Amino acid sequence: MIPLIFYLGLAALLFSIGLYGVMTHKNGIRMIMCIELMLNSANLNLVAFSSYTDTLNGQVFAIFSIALAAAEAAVGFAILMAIYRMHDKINLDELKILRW
Amino acid sequence: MENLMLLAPEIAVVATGLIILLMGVFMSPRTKNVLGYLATLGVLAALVLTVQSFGTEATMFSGTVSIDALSQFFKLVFLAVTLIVSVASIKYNENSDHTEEFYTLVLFATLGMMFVASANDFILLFCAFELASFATYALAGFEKQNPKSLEGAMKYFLIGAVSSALMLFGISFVYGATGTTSISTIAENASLLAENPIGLVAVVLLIAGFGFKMALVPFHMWAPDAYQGSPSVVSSLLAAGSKKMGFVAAFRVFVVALAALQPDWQFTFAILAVVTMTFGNVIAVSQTSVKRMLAYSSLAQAGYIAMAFVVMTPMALTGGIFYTLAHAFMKGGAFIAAAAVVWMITTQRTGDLEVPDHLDNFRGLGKRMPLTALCMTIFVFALAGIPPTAGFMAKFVLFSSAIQAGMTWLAVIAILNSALSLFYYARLVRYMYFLSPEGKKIGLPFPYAAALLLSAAGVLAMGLWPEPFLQWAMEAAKVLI
Amino acid sequence: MLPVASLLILVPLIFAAVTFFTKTKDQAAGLAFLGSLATLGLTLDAYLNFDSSTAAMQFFESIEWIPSLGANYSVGIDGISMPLILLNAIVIPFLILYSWKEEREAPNRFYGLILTMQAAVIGVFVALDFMVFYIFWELTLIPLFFMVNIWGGEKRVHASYKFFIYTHVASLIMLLGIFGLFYASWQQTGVPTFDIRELVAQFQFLGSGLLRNAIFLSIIFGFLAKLPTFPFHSWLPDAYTEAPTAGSVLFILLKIGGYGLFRISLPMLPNTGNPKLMIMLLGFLGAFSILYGSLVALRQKDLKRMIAYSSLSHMGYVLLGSAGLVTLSVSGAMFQQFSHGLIMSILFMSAGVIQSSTGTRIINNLGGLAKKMPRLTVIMMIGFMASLGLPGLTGFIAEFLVLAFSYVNLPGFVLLALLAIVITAGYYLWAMQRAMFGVYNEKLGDVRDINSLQVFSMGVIALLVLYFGLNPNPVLNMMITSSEAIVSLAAALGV
Amino acid sequence: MVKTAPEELAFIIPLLPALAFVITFFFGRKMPSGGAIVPILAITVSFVISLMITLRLLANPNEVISQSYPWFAVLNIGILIDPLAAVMLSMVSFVSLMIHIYAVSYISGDPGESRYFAETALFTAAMLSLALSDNILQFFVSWELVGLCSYLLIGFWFERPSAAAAAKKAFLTTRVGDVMFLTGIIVLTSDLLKLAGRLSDGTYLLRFDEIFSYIPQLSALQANIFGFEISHLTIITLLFFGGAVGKSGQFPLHVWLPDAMEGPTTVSALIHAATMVTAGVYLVARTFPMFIAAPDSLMVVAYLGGFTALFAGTMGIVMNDLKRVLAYSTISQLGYMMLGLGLGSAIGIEAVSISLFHLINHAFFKALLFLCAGSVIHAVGTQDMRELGGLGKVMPVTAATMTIAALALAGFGIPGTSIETSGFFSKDAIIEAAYLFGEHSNNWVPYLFSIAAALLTSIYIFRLIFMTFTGKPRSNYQGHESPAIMTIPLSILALFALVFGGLTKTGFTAFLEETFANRFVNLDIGSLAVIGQNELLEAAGHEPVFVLWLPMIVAVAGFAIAFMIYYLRIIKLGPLASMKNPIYRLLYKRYYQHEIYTEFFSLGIVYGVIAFLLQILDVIIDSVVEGIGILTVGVSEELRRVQTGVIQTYATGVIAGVSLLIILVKLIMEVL
Repeated sequence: MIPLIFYLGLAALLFSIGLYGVMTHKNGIRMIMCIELMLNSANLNLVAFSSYTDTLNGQVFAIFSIALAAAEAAVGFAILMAIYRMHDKINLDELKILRW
Repeated sequence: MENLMLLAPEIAVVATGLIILLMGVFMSPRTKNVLGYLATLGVLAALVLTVQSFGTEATMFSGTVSIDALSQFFKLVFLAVTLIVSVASIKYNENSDHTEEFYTLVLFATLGMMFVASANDFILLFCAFELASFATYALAGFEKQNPKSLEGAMKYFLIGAVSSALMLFGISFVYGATGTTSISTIAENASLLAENPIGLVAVVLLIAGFGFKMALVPFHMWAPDAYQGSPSVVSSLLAAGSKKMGFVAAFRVFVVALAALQPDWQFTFAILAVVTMTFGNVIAVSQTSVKRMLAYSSLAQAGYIAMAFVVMTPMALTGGIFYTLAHAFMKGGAFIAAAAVVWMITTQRTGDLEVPDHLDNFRGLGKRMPLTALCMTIFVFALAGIPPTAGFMAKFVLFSSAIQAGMTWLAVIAILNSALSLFYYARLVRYMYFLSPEGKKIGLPFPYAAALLLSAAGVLAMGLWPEPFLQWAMEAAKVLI
Repeated sequence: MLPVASLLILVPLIFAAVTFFTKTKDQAAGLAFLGSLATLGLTLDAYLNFDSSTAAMQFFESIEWIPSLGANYSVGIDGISMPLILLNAIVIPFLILYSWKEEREAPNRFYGLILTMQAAVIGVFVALDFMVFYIFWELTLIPLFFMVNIWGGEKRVHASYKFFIYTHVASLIMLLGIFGLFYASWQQTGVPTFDIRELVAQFQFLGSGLLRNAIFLSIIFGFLAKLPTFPFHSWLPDAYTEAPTAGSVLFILLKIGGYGLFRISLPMLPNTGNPKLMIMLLGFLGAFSILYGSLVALRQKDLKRMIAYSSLSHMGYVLLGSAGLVTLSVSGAMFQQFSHGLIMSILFMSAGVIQSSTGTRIINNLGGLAKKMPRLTVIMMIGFMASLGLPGLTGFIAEFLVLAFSYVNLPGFVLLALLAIVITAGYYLWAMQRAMFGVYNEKLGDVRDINSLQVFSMGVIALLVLYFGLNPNPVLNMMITSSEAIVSLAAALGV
Repeated sequence: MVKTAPEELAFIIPLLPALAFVITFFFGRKMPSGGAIVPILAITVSFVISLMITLRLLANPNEVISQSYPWFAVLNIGILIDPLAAVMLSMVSFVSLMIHIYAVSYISGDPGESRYFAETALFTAAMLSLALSDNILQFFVSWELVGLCSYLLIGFWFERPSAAAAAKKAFLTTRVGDVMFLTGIIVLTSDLLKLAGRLSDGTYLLRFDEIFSYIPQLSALQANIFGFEISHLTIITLLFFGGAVGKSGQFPLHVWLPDAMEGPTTVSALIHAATMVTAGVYLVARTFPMFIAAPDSLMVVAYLGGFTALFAGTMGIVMNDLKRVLAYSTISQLGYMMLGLGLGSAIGIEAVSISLFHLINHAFFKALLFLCAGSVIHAVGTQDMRELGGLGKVMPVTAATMTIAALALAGFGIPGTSIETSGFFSKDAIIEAAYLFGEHSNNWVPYLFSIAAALLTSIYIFRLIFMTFTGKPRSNYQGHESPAIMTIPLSILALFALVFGGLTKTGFTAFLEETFANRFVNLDIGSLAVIGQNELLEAAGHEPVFVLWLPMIVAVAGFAIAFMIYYLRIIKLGPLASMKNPIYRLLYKRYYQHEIYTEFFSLGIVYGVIAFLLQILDVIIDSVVEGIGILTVGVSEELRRVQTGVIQTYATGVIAGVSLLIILVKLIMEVL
């Protein structure tokens, strides 16, 4: 059996990649994808823990979370679409009317 | 069979939401005004049901939902905010084609918040949290033609999504260490987590997740933008309602579930509280947009409430909980007042249209909109903690608890911050009353007036006769300790 | 039996609320005048029914308010508060008369704020519960803030914020002290209470000397900043100077700092960790304020600013007399509050007239006004003389009692304060000589003497200064009774 | 009225003039001559009552009037009319009456006429109240009130900048003394409070009998000042004397009195010659039991008095202003009175009587001198002696009365006969007492002072007479004799100046010696002197004949010098009396006191340095407060830039926050 730490390590790696992406990318879609990556790394954690603690909560949680992630992406893309319609671009770093 | 009557408020809200959605499909924009009144009625019913259910204690659905004083108190907070918002929104949505969507989103957001208050399981907590978040993301960007609204919504959404990822990651660790997602069971097994070095990481990740909603520095950065960009009524919901969701979740998770890790989160909150209140107040001093100023002031208020986690005495928790209700009225009302001003500016097309909530647009408000100005004065003085208002009583209980616990340093910082805040609040009052107006007087629409009066009544009632509210808050605090 | 104490708050408040809705100046002023007359009537009624032979609380009312915090709405009047209520009730009607004929924006708010202020200040005086006390205490800030902010002079915005925030910080620090007192007592007795007298009595049983010192110092800080005393006075010159005349007078009537000193701090003083040190500290601050205020006043070019610093100097007597802790020195301090309120009202009214009729407050730009304004000169002269401690006027009684009886315990500080007497005379006479005497400065154009309403209102206050200077007993006796109670407490502890 | 006992009317004495003040102040403008009749009537009644009481006291010295009423706290107001007070009351009311009558004409036509009479009435009330007060506080209150009236009356012509300045100077300078007096009262009060313990009802802390009864205990209290053990009584009396120095224009606080001549001449006569300035002397006399029981105090009084007598005389001989000469003369004569009191360390209670005797006589002749000067000024319109001359022919009555007054001032008279002026009796008595004192203690300084001053007195007063009334007019003026309403008071006063001394000499001394031995206080001055380590003479010694004659010789010598210089003009002063002569310049510049007091000390040290430094301190404190405000706004402006508006920054903020928090909390947990 693969030790738990491997799962956790992978999840942490994915999570970090996601974080890095959120910090560096300018493109809105990429940012949303990175967030998905982060959510999924958490799901991975949950499933791994579920398996190692012999409880089902984790798996249930993961399923809920996947569904929620989908919904989240829907909302996100909807807002992004609206922005695209208005500005003709999806580079989020140019959105800075609101600052200071 | 579970006694579904215990969930009557939630059912009322969800039913109203669905009915409105359905009705809206078949109605013309002209008649959709009715939906606002309907939503108000639904919320009012839920409110009454909540108040009626005070004192009941129960857990439902395999221990995932708990009905207790804490949950009911916060439901009261959320419903009160929603009530104010839905009343005010009647005017905001006048002749709009999307009224039913707006109200459904508001009601579903409220539902999410209410379930967060009742959640006794991380799964439910997370789902409810996200429900409220999604609804408010959409609400923040409700004005699709308004670049500010969209920008605010986008920022809100992205940071919110990152935060929920962080929160989920944190929850996964908690789950991993304790093997359960039930809050009461975690509380029993929390020692496992406390021994684990991952415990601190989990705590901080969770704080980041909740801190996003509470708008604690440095997880706050979306808040000023979102509050400023969103329609004012939505800002009101965000600042007064959804912010409190973060607090009730944090109360449940930290004080109940993770009590064993108290030192960890106590320190974290200590740092966050001090930084947040100072940062918020200092920056608010130089703001010229009233909504943005209120946003920063909202940060500061969150910092005050976070003191409850630092002090952690029954008195402090009482104070913190009492403060959330007080803040709901004060901040909710203040944003509604801003909404009224924005409405006036856009209707009359005078003043700074680029930033309709600019401080200059508040000049002579006392003459143009006497009621709004008066209520705004009450709200900002309450926010500043001037007696005899809810803000004073809340600060009184909360700050005094810091002294009680011997944390004089914290109380001193909070007090100095509170004094600083007076500067920008007083400036607003000065603009409203003592600078000459730049436009004509305008009659205040009934919905705004009603919402303002409701909040002002709340603020004054809590200030002048705080006893029942304090009692409820104390009951709620007892749940935690 | 009327609930006089509550009515004293309610009547001005109700009249204030109605005044806000009036339309014209005469309506506003008239209504406000009626309100202040009603308050005066109530006060006189209370005064006549007042038993000055007892230090006990009279006209006591108490209603349960926030039982979970032990806060009640309890009010009452005793010998400490009665004279100050009287002072307020007397001066406000005349203040309204005085300012009746002045032209200004939004007279309804102006007069409404005056009455609000009166209600708030009386509220502080009658409050017997810290919660009520603090609420009114903070409430006093708001009318004054707007007074300065709207109708003030050139730098009004700056001055009003400075005053508002400075004293608010001080109040909040006082609030911290109140919290400390409240919880320490709660821990001690197991029952929460905000009752001022109860908490003050409990003070001696609380915790360590250090804790008691901390509580005492933070509470008294609020009072000292409000009094104010050196070095917490920075807000005063700006606020007093920039305020409109009525605002300056309201500032003068804001005797809550000194009141707090007598009501709360002095009974606590003997039970602090280091009472001797505290007495020295207060005595020094008092005596130094007297000297400091007078010397800085000497250098002022602006008439109102000079009077403002002189006010600082005079409030030093309140502190010095309190620190003296002898029955008559404490009574003297109380009497100084009363007398100072009357005298400074005259002075600020005079300065206000000069400013409005000549357009300047700079003393050197004036000159020879006595020729054109003989009536003002007479009244102003009474004010100046009373302020510099001329016997036969109230200032002397207060200063004599403070100095003579504080000398028993604090000889060094009294000698320091005595130096200031000559200097006080110096700047007043200098101002008199430059502003009122000498050749008339033709650049000032044609100035008019004060109108008959102003003569009447200032004249009556001047007569009261004279009356209480000749016969201080109507207020002094009750002060002596009360201070005896305070001092006997200290004496019992051998301080 | 005749049937009522005089003591029941005593309160009327100060009250009537006070009422007159109120009436004249409010209604005087509508009455003829500014309502002068009201104060005149009031003061007449006061005078009559005072005289009745004095006569009754003369008949039975034990019949002192003592009435006390509570004032506030442990203090009282009251009336004490013992021989000392009775004499003072009669003199004050009489002189005041004369001057009021004179002023009707003098001040007529002035727009401030009614104000003048109101203020003089108030002054008279205050002065009478001072004279009859039975406690030190009321004394002080009246003392201050007369000071106020002096201020108002010096500044009567307030439109003249010099008058306004002089009024201020007078008030401030005397205020320095007043503060010392007040300090003395304060020290006394606190000492009495300590000695008496808790006060029983009905005792009045500061009443004279109460104070005197504590003299031994007060004397026993010692204070350590700069290493010297000094009795509290000495401190208190010296502080009282400090007040007297200010009010009575003694060195070094005499500077205000010459400037006070800016007021109307009648005011100078009333306040700055006859009555108010003698209040200091009266104070020392009133508290004489304390002074004699206090070691060293009387010595200070004697030295300072003697020195002032001489010092003021030196300035008197160079002044060219008619009234200023008189002012210096007043200072000098007050010095004599103080000297007389100071000699009490040798002659005991007799000092009070000789000093008071001189006070009364001085009041007559000095008031007369001023009124005559006023008459001259009224007629001529100038008061610079260099512009006068030859007025004797134009104004015979004035010239005659003024000469009488001058003779009285110089102390002309032939010892052992009855051809003597009032001044002779009293001044010579003081000089003789100084001689006795010298003989007794081998300390001749006071005597030398007094003799030298007598010479100067004679020189300056005859210089004045000759320069004014003889020779030829030195400028163009239209002189005329003053109307009868002015000359009648002059004549009456002249009569008194001539004969009052002679008539009352014996009775006066005996009368005043009863002051401290009656039913109000009964003190043994002798034993008090022992407490004060003062050795009294056993019995009045016999002076050698030359001592009796010397003052007269000196006076004649002074007359002769003045006669030669200013009448015959056979001695030309030339360069001696020019600014080139450093001594003349020193005198003419009045010893540079203005430069030292006003410019160096007041403006330089107090205003320029101390007040300036405190003002800087004030600015610093203020800057700290303002600085906090400015700093906050500045920080706010900078800190808001953190909120860049770029979403990536926000995300970075969240993540950095998480990382930092973990590290920070970990660190804190480790440290704790």
